[in-house]
Amino acid sequence: MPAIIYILIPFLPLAGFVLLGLFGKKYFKSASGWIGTLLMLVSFILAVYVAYDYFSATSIFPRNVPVKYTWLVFSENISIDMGVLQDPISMMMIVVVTFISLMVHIYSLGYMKGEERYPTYYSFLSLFTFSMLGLVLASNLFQTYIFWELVGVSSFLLIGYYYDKPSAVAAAKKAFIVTRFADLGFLIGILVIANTSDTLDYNTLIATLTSTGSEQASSAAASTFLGASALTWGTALIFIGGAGKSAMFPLHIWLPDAMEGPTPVSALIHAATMVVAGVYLVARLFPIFSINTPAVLDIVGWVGAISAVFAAIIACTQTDIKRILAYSTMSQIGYMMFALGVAGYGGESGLGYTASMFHLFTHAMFKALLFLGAGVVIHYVHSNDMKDMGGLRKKMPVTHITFLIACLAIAGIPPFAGFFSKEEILLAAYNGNTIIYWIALITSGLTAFYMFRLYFSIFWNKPYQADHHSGHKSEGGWIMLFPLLVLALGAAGSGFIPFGKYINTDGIPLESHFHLQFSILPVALGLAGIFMAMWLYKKQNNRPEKLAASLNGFYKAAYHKFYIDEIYLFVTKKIIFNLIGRPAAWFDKNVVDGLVNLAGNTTTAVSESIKKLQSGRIQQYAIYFLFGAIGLAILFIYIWK
Amino acid sequence: MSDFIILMKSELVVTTIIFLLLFVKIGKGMRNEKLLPLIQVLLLINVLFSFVFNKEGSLFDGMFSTTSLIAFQKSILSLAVYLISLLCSVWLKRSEHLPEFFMLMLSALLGMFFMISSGNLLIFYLSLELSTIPVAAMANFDLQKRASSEGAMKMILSSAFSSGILLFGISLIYGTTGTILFSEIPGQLDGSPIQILAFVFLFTAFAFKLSVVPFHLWTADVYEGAPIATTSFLSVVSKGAVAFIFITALYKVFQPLEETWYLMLVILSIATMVIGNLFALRQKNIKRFLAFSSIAQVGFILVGISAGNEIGISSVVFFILVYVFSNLAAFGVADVISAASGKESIDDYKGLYKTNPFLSWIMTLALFSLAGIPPTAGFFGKLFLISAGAAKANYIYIIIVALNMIVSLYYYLIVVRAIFIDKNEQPIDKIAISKTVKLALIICGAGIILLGLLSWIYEHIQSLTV
Amino acid sequence: MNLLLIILAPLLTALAVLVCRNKEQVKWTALAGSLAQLILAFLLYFAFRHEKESGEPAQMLFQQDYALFKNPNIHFHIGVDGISVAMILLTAFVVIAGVLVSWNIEKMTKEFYFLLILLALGAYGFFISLDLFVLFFFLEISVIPKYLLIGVWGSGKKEYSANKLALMLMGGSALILVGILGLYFSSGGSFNILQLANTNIPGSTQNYIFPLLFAGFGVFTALFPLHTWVPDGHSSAPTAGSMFLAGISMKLGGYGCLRVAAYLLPEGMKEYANIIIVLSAIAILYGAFATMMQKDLKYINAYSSISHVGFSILGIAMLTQTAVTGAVMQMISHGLMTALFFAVIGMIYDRTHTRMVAEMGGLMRMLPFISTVFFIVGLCSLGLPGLSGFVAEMTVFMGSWENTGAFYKIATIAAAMSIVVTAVYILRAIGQTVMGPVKKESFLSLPDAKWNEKLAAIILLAGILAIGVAPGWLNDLLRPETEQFMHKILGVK
Amino acid sequence: MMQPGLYHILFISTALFFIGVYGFLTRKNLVTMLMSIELVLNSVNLNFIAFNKYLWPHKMDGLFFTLFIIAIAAAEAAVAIAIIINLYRSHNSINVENAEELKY
Repeated sequence: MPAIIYILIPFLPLAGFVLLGLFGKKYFKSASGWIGTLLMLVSFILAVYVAYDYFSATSIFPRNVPVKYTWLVFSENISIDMGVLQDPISMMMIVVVTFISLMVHIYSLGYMKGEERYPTYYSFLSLFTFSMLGLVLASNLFQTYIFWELVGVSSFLLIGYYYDKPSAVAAAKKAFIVTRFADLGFLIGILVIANTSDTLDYNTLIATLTSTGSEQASSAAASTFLGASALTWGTALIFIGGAGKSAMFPLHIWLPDAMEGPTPVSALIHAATMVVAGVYLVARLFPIFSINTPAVLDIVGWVGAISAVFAAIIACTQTDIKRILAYSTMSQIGYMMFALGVAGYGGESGLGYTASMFHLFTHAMFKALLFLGAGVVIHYVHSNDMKDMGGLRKKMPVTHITFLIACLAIAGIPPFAGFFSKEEILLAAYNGNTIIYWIALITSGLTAFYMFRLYFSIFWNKPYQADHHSGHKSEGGWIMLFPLLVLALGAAGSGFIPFGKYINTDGIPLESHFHLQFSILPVALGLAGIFMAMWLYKKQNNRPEKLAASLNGFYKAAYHKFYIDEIYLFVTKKIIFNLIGRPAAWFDKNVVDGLVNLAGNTTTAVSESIKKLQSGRIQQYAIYFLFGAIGLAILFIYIWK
Repeated sequence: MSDFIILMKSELVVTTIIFLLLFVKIGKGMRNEKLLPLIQVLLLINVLFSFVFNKEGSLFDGMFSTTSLIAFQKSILSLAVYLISLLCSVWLKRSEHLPEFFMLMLSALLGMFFMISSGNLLIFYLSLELSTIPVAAMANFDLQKRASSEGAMKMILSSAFSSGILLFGISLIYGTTGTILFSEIPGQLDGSPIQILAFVFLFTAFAFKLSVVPFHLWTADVYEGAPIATTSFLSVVSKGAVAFIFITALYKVFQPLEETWYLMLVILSIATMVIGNLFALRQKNIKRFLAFSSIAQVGFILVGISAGNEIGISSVVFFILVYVFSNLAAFGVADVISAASGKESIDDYKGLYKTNPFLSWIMTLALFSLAGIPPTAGFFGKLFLISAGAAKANYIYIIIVALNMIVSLYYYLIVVRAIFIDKNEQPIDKIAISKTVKLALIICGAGIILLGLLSWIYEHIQSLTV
Repeated sequence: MNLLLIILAPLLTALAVLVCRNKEQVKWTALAGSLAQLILAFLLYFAFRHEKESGEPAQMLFQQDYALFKNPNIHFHIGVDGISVAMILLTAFVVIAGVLVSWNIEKMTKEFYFLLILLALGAYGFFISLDLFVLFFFLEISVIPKYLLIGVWGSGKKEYSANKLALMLMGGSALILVGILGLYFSSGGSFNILQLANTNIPGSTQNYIFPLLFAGFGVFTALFPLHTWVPDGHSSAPTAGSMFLAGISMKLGGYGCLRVAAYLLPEGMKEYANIIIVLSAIAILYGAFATMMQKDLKYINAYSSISHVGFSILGIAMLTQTAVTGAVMQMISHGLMTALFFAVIGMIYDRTHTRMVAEMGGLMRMLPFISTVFFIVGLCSLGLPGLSGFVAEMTVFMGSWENTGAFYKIATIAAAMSIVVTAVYILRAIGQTVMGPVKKESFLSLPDAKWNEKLAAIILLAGILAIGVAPGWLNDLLRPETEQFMHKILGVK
Repeated sequence: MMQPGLYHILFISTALFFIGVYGFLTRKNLVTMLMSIELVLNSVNLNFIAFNKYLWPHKMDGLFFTLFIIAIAAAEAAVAIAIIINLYRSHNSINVENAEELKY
């Protein structure tokens, strides 16, 4: 296949960014949406074509690098080659990214219509898509980092799209800075890896490190720091980067705030694609994680599991629908993470890996659908708050149905997509780590509960009261509903894809098992959650308040997101600003500057104090003269003889 | 006889001019407007003449000697006098006793010529007096001003005091060596205490004329009191001449005491720079300011002298050449302003650039040259001095010297700041500058820029010192 | 190619500016002159590459040597290697941008441009000279322009800042002077860099001279704790002045640290490397934290410059080829970036008449072009890939990490931590100025950038992108030189 | 009777020198100060003559030096007196303490 096709996939969106960014405002203000969408469509078609070509060619899927360009040479060993890496997960990802992006592009044609900065919006979307595609196609750890950062900044731009809203600006900043903090870990991890393995190229990296005999592998294991091998540190630090991007506990605080961005953006970036980059990164380096540093993989598992349950609990108490979805995203990514964490390398033990990628795929579908559906609702009621909603099922039937499908999918009710991927994850956890399995099980019940809490609150509960200031009353036209329908199709049906055949740890196809007896428990828990939600929220009543009151302390803590934000605020404002920043500035103003000024002032003061020397009296001058002469004479006759 | 005429031609020319002026004075006299151009032409001839018919040799049993280096030094001094006559023409024209002023100045110049040519302590002493006493009279030339007479009084009394000490030193040298010939003294020096004492006394006379701390105290008062023409003569010509003979005295006559005078120079140069800088910092009067700045400059000259070799000589000669242009430019501007507006305070210079850009640029160039900032010649001059001094690898000394450059930059910047930056409600009015003054200022400005960049000038000086 | 052209172009421009009659003439002459410099710089780059590709083995190309003085042995000796070529390119970019953004200077236009171009002349001369004395001459030549530019056309406490800057730089020069003289005498009388590089100076002597030279150049490049002229100087200077100061002048110091101190005194460099690493790591973090507390845009950029320049010092002191390459890249990158930063700040200030972050807000609405540029340059500052800062910083990190030993790793990590702090202060600045609600009614009618400002910004952005997107050319230019450096410093042949 | 030797004369001349210096430093009248300088010069003259006579009887440099010193001293005094007279015109005093305006 000609290289240009691979290149075109990310570069078409880039072209869209440049074109719309530079000229959009002046020349095609209203057409910019269509231009962006069209470019995206071509990119999507190419991506599907490439992926199809790859998966259909053979039954064993090699790692190819069809495109390569030496970007920067650091030293003899380490050079940064920009390239395209072709392997099952990257092929799967480009389809997901281009597909969701295309859906969001189409959806935004309706949703963002009439916005003042419409071309800018599309150019940012294109920039994001470009960066995300670059990230997934990266053939080099450093290239991943480059696009990792670009994804971060696109996310910043899109969260801060409503730049005159202080809350949006704050959220954008928070998202960027928190992920940046995590990226510091990623960066140092790269340095460690580069130094120990002499390469950053994924192919060679994995090959040299995982082959037990290689010089690099043994040296990496040998050099230790604080009791852990260099490679352990490297992968752990890289995981910090991944955890930041994927909003894992405790680096998750930016994700709920990121919902300040336009809803389609949340669907694309903060649900389906960017936030799973951390999972993708771990999956990308999975052989190293699992063969060389299993300890780090354990950490990955635990962080994922904790995040999953932690977010689920918070999600049960929130009232902003986008925030609920954000916490649910965090929880679901936790699933993907711990699925990787409990997986092993090769054969059946690699089920977690397959499951994780599978869940990533299905999650992209139903979570994007949820967000877009929520977007329609918000568009309709002009509010994010659950309390302003209710009884909308009659007003917006299409949204209602698609939203329901998505909720069923995420709750893991068969035969929707989420059921299959979640079953695999649970199975992998059951085989790998029992405690994580139980956590996952509880979380799955909670998931069903809070999703249906959301569903019932929006579409049932109290009857909808149209308030005066909401203008047009429609679901937003087919341009917005079309993506919902397509995605609903995906959410309903994508579970039947035989993922294990394509994506596995060691290239040997995994058969998907279906154990009926194993599925009973999770599905039952899911149904229980749904009924619980129904009981509490289907009709307006005071049961939720009672329940909240009975859980008093815990409810309050969960409602305040367990005060994590406050802790961060305390650390940054009180500790970093007051104890480091302010003293540094003070030190500079007073000590460093002061020393220079002191030197100046001393000179002036001395100059002032010795002015009496020049008294104007000639006889005194003569005395100095005489003493000078005699002094010199004494000095040289007696002392320096 | 012909030897006598050729070897002493500079002295003879100056003497001739003095006599010419005397005749003018005795005769019915001329108006200043006519006389001044005539004098300027004569001085120009003197400058031009000093470059030709140079021959090396000595007269009167080595009492008087001249070399091409000495001839060059005399050219520098003549040039400086010529420039002074141009720069101060406004003030000079107004002077009641123009011929006398020039007679005195030229007598002093004559004294300096003899001084740098002298090969004998007697001639040295005589010429030193000849170059000092008329200057004291010149200092008093603003007859009506209290400050002028006070300055002149301080100058004559302290120089008399200094020559008393000098003579006492000479008498001891004579007593211990039995000779006053420069060529014979070195062989008789044995470094006994009495000789060291004599040397120190002799040294103080040079130090006094050069205004080395602590023998400098008269300088500022005299500079401030005297008319600017005198001040610039004192600061440039007289200092230059003494520096030249100082080098001869140290390098040739007191060569056996090199260790002593090297240390002495190190100590005194540091003291001079520091004290000069510290005092210059807080001056308000431009003349007084330049006085202290020139004291600090002397500190640098001493650094060059401390080298004790040909490089030291050439760097000092070159620096003095540069110094002539820089200092005269500064004094010239000060004189133009003082003559036109009577203002001599640095505060009055505020906002000068708005009204007098030409004067401002010349002043700035001069000050930066004094501070040793490129592309001015002062940069090269100072650098050569310092690198000459550094040859003895006394780095602590060189660091102290270099640090002093910072302080000196600070106070030069005070003036620059007043000129360019500070605001002033009533700046000095636009001053009409006469053509001669402008010419002189342009010569100075060109000299400041070109002397360093045209490397053959320094090369030439070096070829003279070998 | 005749290297004299590189200094003749600015010299002639400066003289031409002096004879101009009115402001328009002055401006266009200056622009034409700086354009000529830019073209010459490009010509030099291509000529250099051509020579190198045709296998020219000499370390310095296009050499010319005129004897100036015999004793001291001073030659007007010029020549370039890849590093100098890169620096000259940087200078040309900053100069033309500086000329463009000063288009509206009303006060003493002629003098302003004259001094500006004189400053550029100093930088060009500095980068091409191979004789320490000539190098020092060109380094010092900029003292007058710097002082006057800040003093006359500056703002705020300009007298104080101008004084402090001039005196501190003079202090630096004094140390450099002593160092150069030390080199001269301990090498038996040579100022020639190429000769000195081949002279064996005893290690103990090197240990005396090195700190003098490094600290001296360190003042110029704002090495902690000698940086205190930077915040005041930059903030008081007029826009083009700040651009030149931070974009070019600070690079003179870095270049000097590398070319003179480290290259000629390898033993000294190795002796003091650890101290310098500690100082620069402090500078990076301390500068970043101090920036966080600033409220004035110019102070923000000034302190961030201290932090960023720390990377180039760190790179030099790390003594690996990659790190040194990164150090030079950082100089170039920071030069372009900070010049653009100051240019944009100037544009904003011209319109809003305030530089206080808290008083602005929502500028994106009225000034989309300026705000976008501000945003991009902010991103460059915080090291976003695709822009020059990232490439340079990463190269430094990569190179630093090559050293074995916990000390180096910790220093690198400390330096790397600044990328987070940088993000914090840059985003704070952007968030409060470009974004957020509009705070003043009067701001709503502000006009966006004019052609000259746009052109200036685009020129500098082009440089930033050229390095950020395709750093290969710069890397290829620098690596052979740094390799040679490392051979010399580490003594491997 | 004892012949006065070199040291006797040197003692006198040194004493004279310091008396002159002391006078210069302490007298307030400018003319008196000038006279004190004359004392210093005379002490030098004594030195020269003595050295010439006792140590270097064949070299007449000392003697000539003395003659010149006397002449120069006269010239110096003439100029100094002129300046002092001028000072008196403007200050109406020849007290040194009244001429201390130029300072610091």
